[in-house]
Amino acid sequence: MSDSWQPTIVAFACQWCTYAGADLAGTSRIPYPPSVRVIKVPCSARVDPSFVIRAFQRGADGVLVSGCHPGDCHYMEGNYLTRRRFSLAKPFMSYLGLEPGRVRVEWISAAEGQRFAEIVREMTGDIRALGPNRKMRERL
Amino acid sequence: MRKIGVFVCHCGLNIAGTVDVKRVAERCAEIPGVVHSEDYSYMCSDPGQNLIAEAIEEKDLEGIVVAACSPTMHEPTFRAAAEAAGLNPYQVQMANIREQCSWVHPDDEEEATRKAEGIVGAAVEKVRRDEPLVPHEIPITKKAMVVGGGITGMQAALDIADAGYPVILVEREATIGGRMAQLSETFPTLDCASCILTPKMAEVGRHPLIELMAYSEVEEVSGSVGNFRVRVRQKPTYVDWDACMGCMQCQQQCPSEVESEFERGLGTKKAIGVDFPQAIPNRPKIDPEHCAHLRGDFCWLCSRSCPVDAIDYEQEERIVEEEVGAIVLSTGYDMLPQEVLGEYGYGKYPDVIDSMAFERMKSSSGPTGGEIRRPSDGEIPKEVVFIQCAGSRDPDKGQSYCSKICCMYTAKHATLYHHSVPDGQAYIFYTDVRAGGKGYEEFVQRTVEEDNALYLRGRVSRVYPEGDKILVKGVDTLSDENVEIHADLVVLATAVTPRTDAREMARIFNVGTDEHGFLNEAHIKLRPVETTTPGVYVAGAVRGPRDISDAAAEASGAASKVAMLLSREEMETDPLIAEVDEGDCSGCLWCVAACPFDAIEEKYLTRRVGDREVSRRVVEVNVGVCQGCGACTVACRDGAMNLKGYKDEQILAEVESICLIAGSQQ
Amino acid sequence: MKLTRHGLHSEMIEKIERISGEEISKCYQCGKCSAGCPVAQEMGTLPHRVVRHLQLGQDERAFEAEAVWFCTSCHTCESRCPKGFDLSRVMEALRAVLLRRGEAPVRPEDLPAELFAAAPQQAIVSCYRKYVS
Amino acid sequence: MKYGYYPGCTLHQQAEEFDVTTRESARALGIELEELDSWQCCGAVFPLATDAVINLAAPFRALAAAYEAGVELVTVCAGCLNVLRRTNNLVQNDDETRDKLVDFVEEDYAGEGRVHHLLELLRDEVGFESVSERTKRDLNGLRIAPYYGCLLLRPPDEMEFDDAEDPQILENMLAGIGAHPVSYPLRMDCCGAYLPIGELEERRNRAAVAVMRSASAAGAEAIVTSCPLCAHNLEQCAQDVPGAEMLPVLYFSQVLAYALGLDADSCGLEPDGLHAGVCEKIGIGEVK
Repeated sequence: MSDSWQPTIVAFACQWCTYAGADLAGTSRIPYPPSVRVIKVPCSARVDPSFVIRAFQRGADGVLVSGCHPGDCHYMEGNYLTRRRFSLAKPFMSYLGLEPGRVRVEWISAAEGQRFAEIVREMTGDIRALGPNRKMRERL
Repeated sequence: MRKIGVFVCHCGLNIAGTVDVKRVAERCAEIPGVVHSEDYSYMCSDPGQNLIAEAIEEKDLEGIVVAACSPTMHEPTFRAAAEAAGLNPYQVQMANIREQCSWVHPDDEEEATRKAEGIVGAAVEKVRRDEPLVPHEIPITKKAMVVGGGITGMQAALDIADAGYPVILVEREATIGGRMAQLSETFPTLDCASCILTPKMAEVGRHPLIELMAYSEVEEVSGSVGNFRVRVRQKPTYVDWDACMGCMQCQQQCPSEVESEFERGLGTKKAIGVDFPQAIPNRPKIDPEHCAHLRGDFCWLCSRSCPVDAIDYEQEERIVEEEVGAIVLSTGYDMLPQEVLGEYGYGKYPDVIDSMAFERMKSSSGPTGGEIRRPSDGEIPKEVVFIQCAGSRDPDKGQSYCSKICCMYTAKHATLYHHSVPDGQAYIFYTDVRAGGKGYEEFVQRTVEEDNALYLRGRVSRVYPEGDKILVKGVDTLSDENVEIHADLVVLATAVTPRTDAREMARIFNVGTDEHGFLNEAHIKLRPVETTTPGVYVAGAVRGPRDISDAAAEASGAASKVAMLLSREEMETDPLIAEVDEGDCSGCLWCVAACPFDAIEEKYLTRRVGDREVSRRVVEVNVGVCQGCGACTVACRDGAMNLKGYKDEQILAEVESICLIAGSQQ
Repeated sequence: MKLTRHGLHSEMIEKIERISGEEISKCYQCGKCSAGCPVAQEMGTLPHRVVRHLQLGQDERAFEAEAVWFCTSCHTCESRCPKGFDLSRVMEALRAVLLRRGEAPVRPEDLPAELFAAAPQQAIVSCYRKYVS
Repeated sequence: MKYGYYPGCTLHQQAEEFDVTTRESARALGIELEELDSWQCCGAVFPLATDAVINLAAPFRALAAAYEAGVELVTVCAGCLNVLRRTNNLVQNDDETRDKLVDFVEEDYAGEGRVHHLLELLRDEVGFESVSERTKRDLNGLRIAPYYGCLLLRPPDEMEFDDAEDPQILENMLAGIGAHPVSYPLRMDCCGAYLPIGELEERRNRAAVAVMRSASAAGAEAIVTSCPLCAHNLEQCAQDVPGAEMLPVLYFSQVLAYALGLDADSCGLEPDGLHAGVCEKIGIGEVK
């Protein structure tokens, strides 16, 4: 794969921390690859693992699920639920034959614009190395 | 198919400098259902908003997407504009093509434009599935509860009551007053604590809108903002307070004298009576642990001495249920048991006391009548060592934080000591003097310059008796010399800690705590007296160490929040909350376990099948409590639970749109 | 004293942190270690000051301090330190560096034999441990 | 119950009375001590440098050998206890160090064993009351200053021997055998002994002198300790402390064994020498 190939990364971002962190990357003008599309959710606990599978079925190359740091959840314990759910979901994805590097669950606070940009950069690089998602993509 | 409008903002060159906004508007016009698509230089300006309003009215739009900045900036603006034009405000979506697109991809116009198309496309798919929503209106119980009757709780209760709303003030002890009632004078003005506290206590006692529930504790809270139901346990005082007139004959007659916690071990109290003479309510209680009668001995002295026959040895606790619209938590703080710092010998050597004991000693109504005397022999101490940070800034054995108030009260103690014993010397071991506050630094300077206290920059490592003195081994890091002082009295500036049962209380009121057990505010900077549970407020040292001035300010802050809430007849709640389809719900209750707010309750549906009734369990979302996090939606195995505004089909449509547009762009 | 960022984060400071397993920046100089040190009067430089030299990147000043050799590893400082900073380990690391450079203040083999004759084994072994390894 | 006994080198040389009275006390109290076959010196000082793994080899070997033999270790030397217990903690908690030691010593050991001080066994297993019941001699209220020093108590979170700022184990033992434990402030202070032999000698005694004076001022008639290094250092005070303030220094096991019935000579008590005052007070020779 050439460096010019732009993977598609669907990012589920909680509106209190990560979405605001992504906004901060913007207001701080921290550039990152245009691979990521953010879907705003109230809490990372709103992210159903089936959303992730659907994204891969429809051709996404990577998925990021991101919320507040453990202990900082606006809803007190939502991100603990996320952590538990995705600790199970990730092995399940590998079981389906998906490379583990395509899914990441990260805690990014509203103050971590730099970190949001870095994670997008990292993921984009990792996924470029893996190439497009062909395994789960449905022939449409 | 719903008619959708798309409005792409240039934001001057902020967006248009990178994203080809015309192309985005053109592409969006091709999406099925999009009947209007245009771009404009500043959508948030009046002309921009007018464009939107006109399009809504002319084309009967049933949903609009504003592709501009982050929703945190202008979502309220565009929702209001849409509502004015007759569109439900919840059928407005923002597509964030500034913070999350043009500003972060400045060097690649083509990619930025493609990404913008994807972002707007997803928003179109989402808004197409947005239902018109109406905020719920729930009636409000116009009454508040304040838990904790120290200076913070009293101030909050008085402010709320003065605003015209009834208040129930719940206090765990038999009297209000809290920690401040134990203090002698207050910094930085040296006002006598009782002189400013007791009038306030009396005001609370006689305020027609304040109902005082002393010697009571909250057991359980249910309901939600506007309508809480609170179970309060009234502990038995063994005195009929309604009959009692407060003559305290009983206290005088009682033969059981025990160490008084209020006097910090320096004085005694009777097994029946009040902690201090100005107690409000001015009613005695029996301490069952020390009452001879209740311990089975032959003693009726209090009962016999009572002129109104108010002593009731058989009294039992009562549970009272109250309904209130808002709750203020102001239960204050505890103090670190100084025994954890074994090197200072607190508890072993009588002349090593803590700061609260010093307050009692200096208090004119205290055990020494306001004179500073060594506990061991009653002599007036001529060399007094104050040790600050006794357990504060000590993550190893004490508390990691700075207790904030000790620098000031220690300066106050040294000043008061100098006033009482002019030929005595006060030594203060400190780590850093933190005197940020109005008049505080000046007070500390006066303590040094006029009241002759010697500040020594360093800590004390060990304290032990030598002869009839106490040897204090410390250091002065400014001169780099170890210091030994043969002191007559050592005063430890005790770390402030959360109440030992703070976590239990946090659980009852569904409020978060920090790592130490102090209650968490909703936002440490901008929402300091709110909590993440609507209708529950926090003020004072329950949040962390603070002095009287700060506590009083927070109390008034919390009171104003309560008054704001109670001033409304009904309360609007955010409609973006969970919703259950009873037909699909199997009653498995997984959602109940997932909900962090206890907002989901089970209920039973009954219907007649033939001639018998069939009952089926389902769940119900309490609209006043649900905060709209969506954890339940994911937990639901039946697909019966959904989050309005973030329904499964909406998020899946966003996912599909993103992937589809990205795929077509490859 | 001239401070530079290179001096503050020198390799030597990193080495001392590595050998001791303690983070020098953890200490906030309250002085409780010095206040309780049973041999403070012999140390010349008080223990908290040795740490301060390291915080300022002045490792040679720390190495010169007699305190490094007078520390008895009694752990009184650590047991009372509000930050749980183990100063004994830092002192041992300083000694280790000096010993590895061959700069011991005492060579046990030069000591008079009668000293050893009178001392218990524990003292002799300790002596070698302190000045040799 | 049977334990593996780790005397340590000093008890086999200068401090023989410590060794003899420990064995006799244990025997009298029904604790079977069997000396480990081929123990080596523990190294006397627990290494504090994180890269000094080699100094842990000897204590590791002793610990592994005891575990192999199926016994828990008992020692009375404060230095040995300190080194063995801390080495055991390290082996339990630090995988990297453990792996290095396993490679080096070629013994597979992961810190499963335990190390006891005899006093801990008396407190936790035998019980001081039971010790008290088995005493055969009256110590006649001999005023004894218990001296802990550093190695038994610190670092407190590793040694878990007793409250580091207010230990009571020696006091309780002494009270149990009819002595009068004297409280004095410097009982947990360092005697300065790890300023060992060398040119610093003239200054090192000051810490020990302070301890001796503190005990003496509290009215003690003797000091007891569990550390040969402390004992040596305190005895060195004789040159700097006036005779009246200089107290005889005994191992705790000497008074314990004596109270349990062992004769004065075997206990290393010298009625005509250093311990004349003590012996007079406790009336050497009379067995109940």
